[in-house]
Amino acid sequence: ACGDKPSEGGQSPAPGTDSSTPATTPATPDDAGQSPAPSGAGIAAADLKIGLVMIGEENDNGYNYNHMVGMEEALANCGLSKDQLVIKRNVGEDAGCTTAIQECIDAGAQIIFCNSFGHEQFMIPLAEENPDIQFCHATGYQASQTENTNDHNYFTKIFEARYLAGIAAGLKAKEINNPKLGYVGAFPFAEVVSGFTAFYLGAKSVYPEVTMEVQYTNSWSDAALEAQVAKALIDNGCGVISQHSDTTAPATTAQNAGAFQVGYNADMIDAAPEASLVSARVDWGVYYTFALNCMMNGEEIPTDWCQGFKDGAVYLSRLNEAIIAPGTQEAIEAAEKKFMEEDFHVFSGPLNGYEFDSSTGDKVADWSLAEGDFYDESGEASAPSFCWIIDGITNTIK
Amino acid sequence: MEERTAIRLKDITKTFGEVVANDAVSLDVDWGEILALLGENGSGKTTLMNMLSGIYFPDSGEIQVDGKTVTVRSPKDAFGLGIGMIHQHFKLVDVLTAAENIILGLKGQGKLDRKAVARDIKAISEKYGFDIDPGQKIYDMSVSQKQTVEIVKVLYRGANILILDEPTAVLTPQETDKLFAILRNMKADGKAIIITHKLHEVMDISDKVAVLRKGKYIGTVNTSETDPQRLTDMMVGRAVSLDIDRPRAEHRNLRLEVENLTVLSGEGVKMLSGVSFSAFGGEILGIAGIAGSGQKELLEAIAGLQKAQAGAHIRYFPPESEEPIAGKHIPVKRDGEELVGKNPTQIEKIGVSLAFVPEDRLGMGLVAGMDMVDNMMLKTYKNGRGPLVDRRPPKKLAEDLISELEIVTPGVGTPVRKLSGGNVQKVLVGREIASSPTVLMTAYPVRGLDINSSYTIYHLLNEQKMKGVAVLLVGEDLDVLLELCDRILVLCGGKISGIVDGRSTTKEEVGLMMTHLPGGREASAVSVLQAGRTERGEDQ
Amino acid sequence: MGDFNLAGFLTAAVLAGVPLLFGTLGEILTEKSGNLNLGVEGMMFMGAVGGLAGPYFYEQVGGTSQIIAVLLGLVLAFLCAAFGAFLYSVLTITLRANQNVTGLALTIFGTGFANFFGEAIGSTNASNYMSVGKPTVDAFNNGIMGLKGAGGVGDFFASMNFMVVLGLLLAGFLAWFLGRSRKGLNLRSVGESPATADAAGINVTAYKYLATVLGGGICGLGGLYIVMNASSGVGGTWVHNCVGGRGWIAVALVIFATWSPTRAILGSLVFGALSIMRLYINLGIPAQIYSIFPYIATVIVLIAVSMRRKRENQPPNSLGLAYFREER
Amino acid sequence: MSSQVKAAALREPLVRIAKRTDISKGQAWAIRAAAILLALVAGGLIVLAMGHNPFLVYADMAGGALGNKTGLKETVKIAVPLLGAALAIAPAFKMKFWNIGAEGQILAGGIAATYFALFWADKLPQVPLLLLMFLAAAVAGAFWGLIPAVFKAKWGTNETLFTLMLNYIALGIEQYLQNGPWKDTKGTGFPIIAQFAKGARLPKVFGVHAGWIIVLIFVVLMFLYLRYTKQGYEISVVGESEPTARYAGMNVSKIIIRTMCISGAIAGVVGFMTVSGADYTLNANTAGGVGFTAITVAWLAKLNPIVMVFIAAFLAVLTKGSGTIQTNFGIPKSMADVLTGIILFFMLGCEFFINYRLIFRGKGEAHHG
Ligand SMILES: Nc1ncnc2c1ncn2[C@@H]1O[C@H](COP(=O)(O)OP(=O)(O)OP(=O)(O)O)[C@@H](O)[C@H]1O
Ligand SMILES: Nc1ncnc2c1ncn2[C@@H]1O[C@H](COP(=O)(O)OP(=O)(O)OP(=O)(O)O)[C@@H](O)[C@H]1O
Ligand SMILES: [Mg+2]
Ligand SMILES: [Mg+2]
Repeated sequence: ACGDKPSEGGQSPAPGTDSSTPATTPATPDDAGQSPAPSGAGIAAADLKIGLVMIGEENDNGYNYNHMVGMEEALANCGLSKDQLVIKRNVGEDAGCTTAIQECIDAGAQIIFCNSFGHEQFMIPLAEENPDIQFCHATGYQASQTENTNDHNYFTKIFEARYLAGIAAGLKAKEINNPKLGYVGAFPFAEVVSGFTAFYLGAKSVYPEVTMEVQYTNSWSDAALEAQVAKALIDNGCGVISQHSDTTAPATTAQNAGAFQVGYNADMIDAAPEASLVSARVDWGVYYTFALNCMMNGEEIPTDWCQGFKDGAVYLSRLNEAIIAPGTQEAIEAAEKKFMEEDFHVFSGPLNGYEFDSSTGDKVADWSLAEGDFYDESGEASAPSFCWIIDGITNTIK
Repeated sequence: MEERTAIRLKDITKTFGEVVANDAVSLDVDWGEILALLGENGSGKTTLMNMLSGIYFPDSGEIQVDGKTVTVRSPKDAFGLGIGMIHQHFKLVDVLTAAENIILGLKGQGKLDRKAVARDIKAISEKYGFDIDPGQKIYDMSVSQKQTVEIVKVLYRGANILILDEPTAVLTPQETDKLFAILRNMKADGKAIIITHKLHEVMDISDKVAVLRKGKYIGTVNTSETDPQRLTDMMVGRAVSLDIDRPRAEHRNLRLEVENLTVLSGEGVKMLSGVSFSAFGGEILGIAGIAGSGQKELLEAIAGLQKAQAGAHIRYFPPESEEPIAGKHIPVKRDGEELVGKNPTQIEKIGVSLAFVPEDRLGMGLVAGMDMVDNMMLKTYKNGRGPLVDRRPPKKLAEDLISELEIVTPGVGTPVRKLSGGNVQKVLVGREIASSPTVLMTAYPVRGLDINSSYTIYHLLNEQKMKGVAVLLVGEDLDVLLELCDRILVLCGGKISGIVDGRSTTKEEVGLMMTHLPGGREASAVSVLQAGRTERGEDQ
Repeated sequence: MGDFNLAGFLTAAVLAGVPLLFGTLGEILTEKSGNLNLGVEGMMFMGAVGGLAGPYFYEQVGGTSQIIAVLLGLVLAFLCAAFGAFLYSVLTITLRANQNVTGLALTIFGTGFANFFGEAIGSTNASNYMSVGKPTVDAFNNGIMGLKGAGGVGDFFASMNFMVVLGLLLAGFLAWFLGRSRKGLNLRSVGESPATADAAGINVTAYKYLATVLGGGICGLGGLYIVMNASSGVGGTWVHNCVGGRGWIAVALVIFATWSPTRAILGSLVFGALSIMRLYINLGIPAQIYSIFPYIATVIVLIAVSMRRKRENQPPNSLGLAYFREER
Repeated sequence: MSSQVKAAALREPLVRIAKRTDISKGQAWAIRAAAILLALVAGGLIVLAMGHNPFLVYADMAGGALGNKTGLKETVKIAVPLLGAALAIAPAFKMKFWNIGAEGQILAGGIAATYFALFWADKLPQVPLLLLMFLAAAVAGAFWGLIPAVFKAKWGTNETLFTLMLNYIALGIEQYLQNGPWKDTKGTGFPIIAQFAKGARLPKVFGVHAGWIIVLIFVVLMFLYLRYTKQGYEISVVGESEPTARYAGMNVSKIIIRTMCISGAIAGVVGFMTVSGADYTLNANTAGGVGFTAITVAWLAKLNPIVMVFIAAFLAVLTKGSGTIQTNFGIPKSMADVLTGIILFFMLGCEFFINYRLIFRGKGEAHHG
């Protein structure tokens, strides 16, 4: 899938363009809103009931934690109480998901958020059956393809924050004079590939010699496995690692092994004060506030929603002053400025690499992006779609 | 020792469910004395001894050891009181060595000092005359070696009171002699000994004999003042002469011809070796031998349940069609149908009507948890077309058997496990006979039965014989075999030591053959076969 | 491939193997008494949540001593899992319930118990999750042989935390106990033939209870290791379903080790290595296929044992059967 | 003398155990019902300790699982695979073949059905496609059950452990397919298997996929099979005693292998129902522990298919009800497992009181005293 049929589905860079020549046109508005949700009179704040279906629970101090923080922020922003929120924790990507969503419906939820990729296929049939309820799915891609108008996708341009975090990693790597970076990926698919490529490009922007090894856990929220992968990367010679997985395990592992780490989803400095440099974070509160306001104001929720650094939907957590390389702060601020002021694109040419077969990791075809071109990540759908392995990155799937 | 009485049992009662295994039994044993506990199968000997050794706990009654009233709650208590028991079924751990088994459960320093243990075992062995290798694994041992380990185990624990439950049942005569010598040594040493046995050797070894009958204590007599007949009377409750009918059948036709049959056990030991003989319709062929001489293997090999080694033949000759058997013509080759290499189903398919009453009734012949109806159809459930079983014929059969054989049961729907031993046997024999067999094989058919039930079974066997069925009867009681069988085949260590005429032979002759192969004149395949052919010739 | 790091690989294999080792040793002890306790997974879960809750509450009330935290973790992990094993014992030994079914029920219960309390305790906390502080986690993870940063073999020893050593010592002790001590001999005889052991004056019930309950407690230490270890566990935070099937691997390992504690060390190392091997050595085999190697290996051992029929390598003879003295 | 007897009696153990045979079926089920009640009380204590009113919580559980249409549908959906897998286990357990591999056999069936759902959906209309999936699942499940049976029959290889291992091997194969060859090509490369085409989905009857009809048919068939067929009879005999079966001329190896094929085939069909009826896809949770829980269902029902219906329904109510109380009381969903575990413990334990009688010191059979 990922890479082997690049002209299909969510990873298509832009309609009608050849997959190997990404769009050079500027991004379309994020909230494309092709198929708006049915609108009407808003729901009074006191009557609003919200469902949140989570793959795990807050104690991962990572992905689910971040959603929970965002939701609490949104509740506070909208003046809602926690009693109005129905939380379904540890909902797997199987028929149990249907049950969990159904339980939210039974509890009277008018809007239901599902936070894991695999929830989407269970959510869609329920959206069909319950046209009056709004279904919002994070990281998915199918909302624009279904006929119903009450299902929605949302995600953020987290890759922008990862690019910034990559700068901190690159400078640290330069400082310790070890150009090999490591990356703990969950699964070999576009969301992860887009993320680590952005991270790598950020590091490369300050330390051109960097290379990166990526290994996958092939699961979400498996702290033990994340720790093992992190340890393996460090054993394989990586001095700074980062992650697209759900827990703090890579951070603590890096600390124990005397390496450095760039986090995701949560500020991991408390967990690993001697290793954690900075974290790329999503502020889900931006979307949750937006969506809940839509409900209360009777406005449509866009089919696809995706915002980035400029909008405050993604950001960097505090820098770990004690261990970052000198000059990190300045370098990052300079890059941030580019995002804010220059319409900067992370995936800008020249880039060379290959399409890969996501089941084997094997190269399928060459891929490149010419100087002056850029790949408009998240331009079409909220879900990321960049899915090529660029030079300098080794992608170990087996 | 002040007190002369080593053990005194008073009014011991023990029930299992509804079975009263011991009913107010009282008993005395003195120091330096060997008491034989005598009783039929199921009379409660083992149960009583198990209470002495702490395996079971009595429902009521009192146990005194050396004059003091005691409670034996566990084998540990028993050891504490100096009581040690050698069980009918050995209690040894196969994968451990002799020494390990001997010290099992004993206190001592945490670490095992194997050398010291071996030394102690040597000392005991020398004192009483055992021959034992402390390092040998039990699974490598012969039966008598295992028994030795059991005895040493008890002595090692300092037992002064020894209980041996049917110790000779599995021994050869030589081994029995050796055991008795050892027991006499121990008796001289002042130990009290109880051995249980059915009848034979008690006269030889004991000072006193106590008799149980159906769980009840009958009395104790001094061995020197009694004889086997009197003991038998006490055991069975009334004076019996084993007066069993032995009619002569009109016809006597060759039915089975076994040639050069060799069967190996799972471990590769020869259980049967070059056995050859013939069996005739209209005759009861007794099979005698001490336990484990290959009786089980012989019957099972004929029934297609044991694998015969290459070179063996078991030929089946069908009865003449005019004979009143089975009521149907059976299309079998006149020159004998080979049974070797066939399983029970294939044997049945070629028209051999073989009935088999195995020794292990509830573990093999019947399904303990099933009711009579389901047990009736064990061999016939495949009858009839279609995937469904037809329970009407077996139900009818069950009801018929209940009335014909006077089987005592709450109903056809009661699991046979709940029936008494005699009734279980009637169910099994009844079913087998109902299949109109041409060959009827039965092992220990009266084991555990009372006299009345035993006679019912003898009668059934004679009836079959008179119908022209070839009956093979494995038995342990020589008196019965001598009165019931036309011929007796004697097995010794898996070989035939001879085939004798039931009417003319004596108990002594058979007894000798059970323990000795004819010197130089081992029952070879050829000679026995020739003997068989001659007999056949005689008959024609 | 060029930068294959042998010391790193071995370290990771050992660390991944330790929870398996505890589970296997506990189950060997249990099975030697004739009890086939399929509840290892459940007991490891119970040990995990108990072992985390101990130090967690200690820290909540302001405790700061690493030693006390570690001891609380060890003791509570052991007790919680032993409690599960005790339930199993009451049911199978005293009440003679079917061992297979009871073991499965224990796994269902133990998994539920741990996830339930893991989540419930966490929800009483402002952060919504149960987690212990870094000093406690460090106490479980720091090598006890020094040598940190020595490189190569030194690194290997540097990362051997006290749980690794405890597991090895325990294996050694169990090997001695089963093979060389009187009590061990008695225990083996209980598993082989309870009637024999009974007749020899051994308290069969007591041995079965003790072996099963202590075995369960040892399994619980495996659970503790999983919650506390930071490089092959979850590093001091309650994570839903954190044991993740390791208990079942331990059951498999018992067969793989043919009921020998010393072979259990080797087996844990092999299984641990297999579980992380794909991260170090690229054999070009999909990760999911890698993950079934241990099970295939176990099946092969199981078949080989049954075909070779070597007496010493067989499961304890009474494994899975209840014992009732008066039963015929 | 009588005083001495008394003294001996006084020193007997506090309680002794004896087999009982006198209990009626009604009494036995009453004891079982009491055990469930006690288990609920024990669970209620936990609820109470968490600061909730156990009555309200139990009422909410029952209400959530049975009180409304959607809840009821969900409950049935949970019960269907549980019941199906328990039926699959029944013949094997009756034969005393401890098949704890239903989990793997379900997956094997699910994998086979998924193959046809993914690659044949465009070639066949719905009914033949579903039939093909059904058959493929049965065959695959049977094959997965056959492997340990062959080794058991030939070498006596321990089936408990063998079937257990095969669960994990099946899971590994499923994950390989999901992450590799069968990965959805339309997504962003995330390793999931695509939702089945409409034609490969089991239709709904009264709002729940038709699997419930299939399992109910299986209940009847299995009941008849075990009670009234020759093969069912053979299974009982082999289960009671292998020597007896051999003595009766039964081919024990063949029966073991055949029965495990049936057991595996039914489990395989459960896999089919799950992928085609409930999930519309295959994933690592397709079996999801059902194969294990079903063992307890089958055992508690004494392998009686009719009783299994009620036990499976009961456990499904617990599971669904726990979801509801998570919503309404914030009690973690794992409460279902805790409660299930407690109920299983009590029910396993209560069998003892059905089969044995306790005799307390001094209160022994007076009529022998
Ligand atoms: N554990 C038990 N459970 C139920 N009934 C038993 C048990 N042990 C013995 N019995 C019954 O108690 C009675 C006496 O049995 P016991 O074994 O003591 O007889 P025995 O004299 O030793 O016979 P044998 O000569 O066959 O060894 C029999 O009816 C037997 O069926
Ligand atoms: N395992 C058992 N379960 C239930 N009831 C049993 C069991 N064994 C024996 N009984 C019952 O106990 C009674 C006595 O049985 P036992 O075998 O001791 O009879 P018996 O006196 O030896 O008779 P028989 O001479 O017919 O063998 C019978 O009524 C039988 O139904
Ligand atoms: Mg849509
Ligand atoms: Mg006896």
